[in-house]
Amino acid sequence: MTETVELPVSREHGLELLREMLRIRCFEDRCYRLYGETKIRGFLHLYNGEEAVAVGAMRSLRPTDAVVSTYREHGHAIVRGIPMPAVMAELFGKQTGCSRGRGGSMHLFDASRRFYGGNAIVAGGLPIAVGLALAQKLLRQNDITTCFFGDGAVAEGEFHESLNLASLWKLPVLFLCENNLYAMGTALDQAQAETDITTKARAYRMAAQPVDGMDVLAVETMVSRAVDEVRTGRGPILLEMRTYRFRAHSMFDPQLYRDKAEVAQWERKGPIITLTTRLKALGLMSEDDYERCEREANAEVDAAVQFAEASPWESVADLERFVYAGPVA
Amino acid sequence: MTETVELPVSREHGLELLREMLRIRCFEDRCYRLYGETKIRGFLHLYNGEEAVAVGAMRSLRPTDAVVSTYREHGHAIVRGIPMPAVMAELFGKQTGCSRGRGGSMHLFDASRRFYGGNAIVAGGLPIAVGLALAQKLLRQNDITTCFFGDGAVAEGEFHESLNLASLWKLPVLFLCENNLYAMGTALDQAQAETDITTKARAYRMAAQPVDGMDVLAVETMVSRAVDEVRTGRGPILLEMRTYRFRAHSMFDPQLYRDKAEVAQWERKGPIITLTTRLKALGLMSEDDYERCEREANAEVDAAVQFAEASPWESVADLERFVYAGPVA
Amino acid sequence: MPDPLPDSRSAMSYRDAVREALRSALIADPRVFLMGEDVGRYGGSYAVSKGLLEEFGADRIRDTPLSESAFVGAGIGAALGGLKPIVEVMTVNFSLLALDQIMNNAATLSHMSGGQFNVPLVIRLATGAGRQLAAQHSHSLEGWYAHIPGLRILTPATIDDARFMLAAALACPDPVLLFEHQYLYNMEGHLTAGLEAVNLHNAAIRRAGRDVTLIAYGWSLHKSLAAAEELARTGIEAEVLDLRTLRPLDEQAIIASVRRTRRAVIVDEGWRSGSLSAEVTTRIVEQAFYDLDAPVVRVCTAEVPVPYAKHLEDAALPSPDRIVAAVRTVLESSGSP
Amino acid sequence: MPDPLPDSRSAMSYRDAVREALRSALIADPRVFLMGEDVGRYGGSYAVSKGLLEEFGADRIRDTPLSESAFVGAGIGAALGGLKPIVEVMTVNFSLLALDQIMNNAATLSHMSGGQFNVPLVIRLATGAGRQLAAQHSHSLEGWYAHIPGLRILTPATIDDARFMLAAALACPDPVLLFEHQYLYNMEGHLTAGLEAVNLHNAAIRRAGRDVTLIAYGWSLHKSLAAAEELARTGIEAEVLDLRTLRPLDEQAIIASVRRTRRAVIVDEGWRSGSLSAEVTTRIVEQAFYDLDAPVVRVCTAEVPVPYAKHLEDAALPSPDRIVAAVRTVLESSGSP
Ligand SMILES: Cc1ncc(C[n+]2csc(CCOP(=O)(O)OP(=O)(O)O)c2C)c(N)n1
Ligand SMILES: Cc1ncc(C[n+]2csc(CCOP(=O)(O)OP(=O)(O)O)c2C)c(N)n1
Ligand SMILES: [Mg+2]
Ligand SMILES: [Mg+2]
Repeated sequence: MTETVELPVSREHGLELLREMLRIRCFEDRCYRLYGETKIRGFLHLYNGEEAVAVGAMRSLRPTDAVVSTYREHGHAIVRGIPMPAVMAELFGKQTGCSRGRGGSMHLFDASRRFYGGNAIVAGGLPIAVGLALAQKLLRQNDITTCFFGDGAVAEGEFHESLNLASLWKLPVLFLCENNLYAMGTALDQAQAETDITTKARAYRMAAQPVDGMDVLAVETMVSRAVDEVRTGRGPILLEMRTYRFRAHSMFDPQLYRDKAEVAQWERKGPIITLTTRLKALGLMSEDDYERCEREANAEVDAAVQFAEASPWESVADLERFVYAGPVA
Repeated sequence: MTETVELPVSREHGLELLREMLRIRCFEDRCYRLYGETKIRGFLHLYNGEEAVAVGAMRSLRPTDAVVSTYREHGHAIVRGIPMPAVMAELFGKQTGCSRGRGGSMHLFDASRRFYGGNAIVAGGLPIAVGLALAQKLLRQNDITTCFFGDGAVAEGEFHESLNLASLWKLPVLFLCENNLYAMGTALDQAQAETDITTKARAYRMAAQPVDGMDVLAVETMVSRAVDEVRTGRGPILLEMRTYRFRAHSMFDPQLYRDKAEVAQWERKGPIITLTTRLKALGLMSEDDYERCEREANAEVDAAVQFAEASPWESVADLERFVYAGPVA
Repeated sequence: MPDPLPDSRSAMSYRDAVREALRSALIADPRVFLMGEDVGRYGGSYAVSKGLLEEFGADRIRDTPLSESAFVGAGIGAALGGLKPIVEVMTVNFSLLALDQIMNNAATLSHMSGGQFNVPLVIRLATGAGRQLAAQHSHSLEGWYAHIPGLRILTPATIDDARFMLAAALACPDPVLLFEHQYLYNMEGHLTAGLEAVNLHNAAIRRAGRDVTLIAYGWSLHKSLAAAEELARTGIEAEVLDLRTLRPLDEQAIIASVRRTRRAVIVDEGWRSGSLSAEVTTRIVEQAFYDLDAPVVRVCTAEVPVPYAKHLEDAALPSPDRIVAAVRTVLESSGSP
Repeated sequence: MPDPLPDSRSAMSYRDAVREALRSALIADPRVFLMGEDVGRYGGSYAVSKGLLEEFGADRIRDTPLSESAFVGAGIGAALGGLKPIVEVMTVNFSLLALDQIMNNAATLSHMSGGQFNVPLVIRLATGAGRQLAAQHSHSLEGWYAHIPGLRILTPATIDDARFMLAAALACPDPVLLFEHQYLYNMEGHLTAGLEAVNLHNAAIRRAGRDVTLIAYGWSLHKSLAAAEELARTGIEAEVLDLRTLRPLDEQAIIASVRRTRRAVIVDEGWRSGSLSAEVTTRIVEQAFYDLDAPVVRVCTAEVPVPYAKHLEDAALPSPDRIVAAVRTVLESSGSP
């Protein structure tokens, strides 16, 4: 089971975590609407409900650490520091997008922030994370690589191969499994003979722990410890973040596979509610604080949308640009 | 650790096991020579040292059970009952070979004996075994599928995916890992962060046990129990057969990666010596018995070679035959 | 009580045609089953298999974990074991993870075993670009798969083929890959009256014409038909040939049409270099070189990972406009008809 | 003390040339490392990397478990992270297990990230048939890989290219697949005096001739040269063009040669349908249709999983005899030169 200690928190710290989570939440809610308005197209996978994971996890990383993510990565990208306008512009397919409009929602990149995507092939990022960590180790950089992936990825052969490699070579990788209990419509117990993902790490002699992914303070504490440990060079660690996705898998999902009641139950345990309740109980924040944070977040989203709207399209003449970095004689 | 109980054995039974192991040993030794004479070509992977696994394992299977193997499968094929002449003819590339000369050493097949190859892609047979077992289950056949693979295969993603599927769906598969400590020149501890292969099964909620693969009686007992258990339909089992390959990986291997002394030490624990020593100590056989068994085995190999030599080549006109089973309009 | 099969003569979508094909197959033969990611509870990622779990149960509408290599390989094993598996690989993009099983096992087992085994496996895959899904979700690899001996590659492009190719594929003793272009699922149409089955061998002339042959398959067929409409307005009569089966190719139909029209444009959503269009061009050169009035012209996807932004994606893909322009090039280089 | 690099002007085998290329690269740049199955203790499955573990240590000559997808993907990650990985996939046959990483990541990352990233990764793969290794170990997929935008595909066929292509590949910021035909490793030859580097852009005329162009690469180059010898004895002068780089193709060199000889035979160890030979044929048709005196002819591998038995395997593969016969066909169909 996940730990349930009450972690100490200050007003300043608490509000900062809240603000970050609200930035994601407001961004995602806006994306949902923008999809309806056909400003955003393609596949769109929203992060509502899972904000505590990105927010709690990213804080312990250094700017030189590497981050590898999935197609459900808006939250990771934003908290990692990719400017929201560049992310929104990418979803609009604009030239000012963080992938120059070529990537879209599933392929956000930022070299300067060592944000290596944005991978739409489930588990496809894990081997890349292993390689980034190998480079960090061989170049003696004292950096680490954090790799996000879903519970669905655990069934892929690449999960197995990557965990073994990372452990065998004692590479500085922090594997962060976002277990939201479903891979599209497939519940974890329909996909895994053993549903406790931490037990799998033992097959690779890797330390692993479950974390309450709805509690941003728990995530922060556990990740911070794990990051320190991984940075010592003694090998990788896996944390299983137990969380839940509030919205549909993507914009095409009628959610036949789960009850509204189940969703509602999880919503009551949502990371934003959980934190707000705690801060209020401790007398560290008021409803006003909440509204201010939300207003600020929405203002940031507004600005991002305006930027995206106003941005130019990449020229069609540049379609083939960047296919090769070297000369094509 | 593996069990070390002394198993009861009769003269008749003991000699039968010995005969079967010698059939393989003599066959393999002859193949080695025939390769030198360029009668056999391509890749040739010999089974010397591992005979106890094939012989001990195959006895508990019914004719209707399915067997999936690797490229080191001469022993499995012969003990499964593919006539030695058909196997030898295949190695000669003749039309009378068990794959009509198209498969060679790595691709022995026999539909009538449910011997599904002979797979030269490491771990490539595991998903096929899962599928055969799925068919057995859905068709309510009360048959099981036995799948042989090496320690090297454990690192492949397909191992992970296949074990999970088999366990999740409670399929009648017996996974038999022939752990001979090396994958070509890569020692197990260079390939696996966790070298105890049975611990991996737990990640899939699968029962697993190590077996002394040098003791044919132990193999027989353990496999027989496992086969009965798998046949009940409660799910797959993995047995890790701890064994050793006496010869080079293939005919191209200079064996730079291991000491002669290590090989010699294992040879002293070889399955044929182990069984003979025990039978002699129990007064159940004499040196004469041994020589007779060996003579018989060699005579069978002689006949197989003669058959192969005398057999015709497939017509070149039939090159494209069998690419499709259906009409190519 | 299962629903009766809907009246197949009414208008239906391509999606419904595929679903009906699946239902018919499942009803007709108890050995048939469907397996893949989210085919059951989710209802299929393109809603193709919606309702089938309820009708046929979890043994026959089998949700799989994300384990493409293992469940495709399990399909091969199940076929060897006497079942008739239909494996759905959600999209061709994920099939790369199963390529070893497809090329090294499914495609080889019959030949490599000297004809002892065969693999009556059907793999269904959604394919194609055009929905702003970006580089990793927009592959058109059906022509690429057609390189592999031992496989049969089908590209149903019409309601008839969506409805009947599956049965023909299941009747075939060989491994069949059935590519359904994602853009087609919403296409509506009528089944041809009286049609009960289709064959897997013949290309089909979808529009007759005398001036040029447009050779296409899948979603490109419809782009070609639109181009042919457009051309007809200026008096150019294009014949439109739907390849239907990319392997084996119906070379005779290709050559016969090109001999008549003496000009060919090939429309292929694959990346230009090494796409099926090259093989078709080459067959024409090998068989009908002296009948050609002009070099063959290709309309393919640009040689880029397909980008997300709509205007870039549109620029990368074949379009009716580009096809019309290609036809005009061919006609000009040979003197107009 | 490491050995000095052997005198590169003495006779050496292709294997030694590749090993020397590896050594030079490892010496020249500390970011370079080699990783793959059995590259270290075993000495490389074709003995190419023998001795390198002792010279450079286990960090830089890195044995991997049998995890093709993960270690190829790790190569991509290491390249992104600032290293210069040379990943050895023991043979192309096993690369199918890593195809997702190659196509969906290595080939796309530069474009998909809007040029922020590039993947300076070199993947070495042994390729080809002819050693009776049967259906799963005899693939020739280099032409098939050449379909993928974002990759560069090299096929060193000479001692010079074996020695110098690797350095050029490492200097290139893009992912490069370097295919070494298994039959070439034992080939002996001399390095060209004074040669220090090769480029990755140009095809090379390996024998000049005026009557027909033989277009080949890899081991087929040598079959073509043998055929050209044979043809020369009957007064037919074949030009032999070594493609060297299959992607991007040196279209100019192909067209220039064919314009001169007006006839082309393409020799390709890939299965005929959809092989690179089709793309080359098509480029010729697109660019030099009116210069051709006869249809292009292809000599390819038969459309079968390559069988074990020698006589069957020989019958399946291109051979000098089949090339000679193809040339005669071309000459006959165009009137002899
Ligand atoms: C290899 C692969 N197979 C299938 C898919 C289609 N697909 C996209 S997301 C998804 C579910 C993944 O679930 P999980 O890993 O739990 O992540 P989540 O969406 O829950 O965040 C599937 C099946 C894919 N993108 N890649
Ligand atoms: C996927 C794949 N990768 C690499 C190889 C090359 N190879 C052939 S056998 C072998 C070692 C396999 O070792 P193990 O599974 O332990 O079986 P053993 O040979 O010891 O019986 C390797 C690397 C292969 N055949 N398939
Ligand atoms: Mg999930
Ligand atoms: Mg082994």
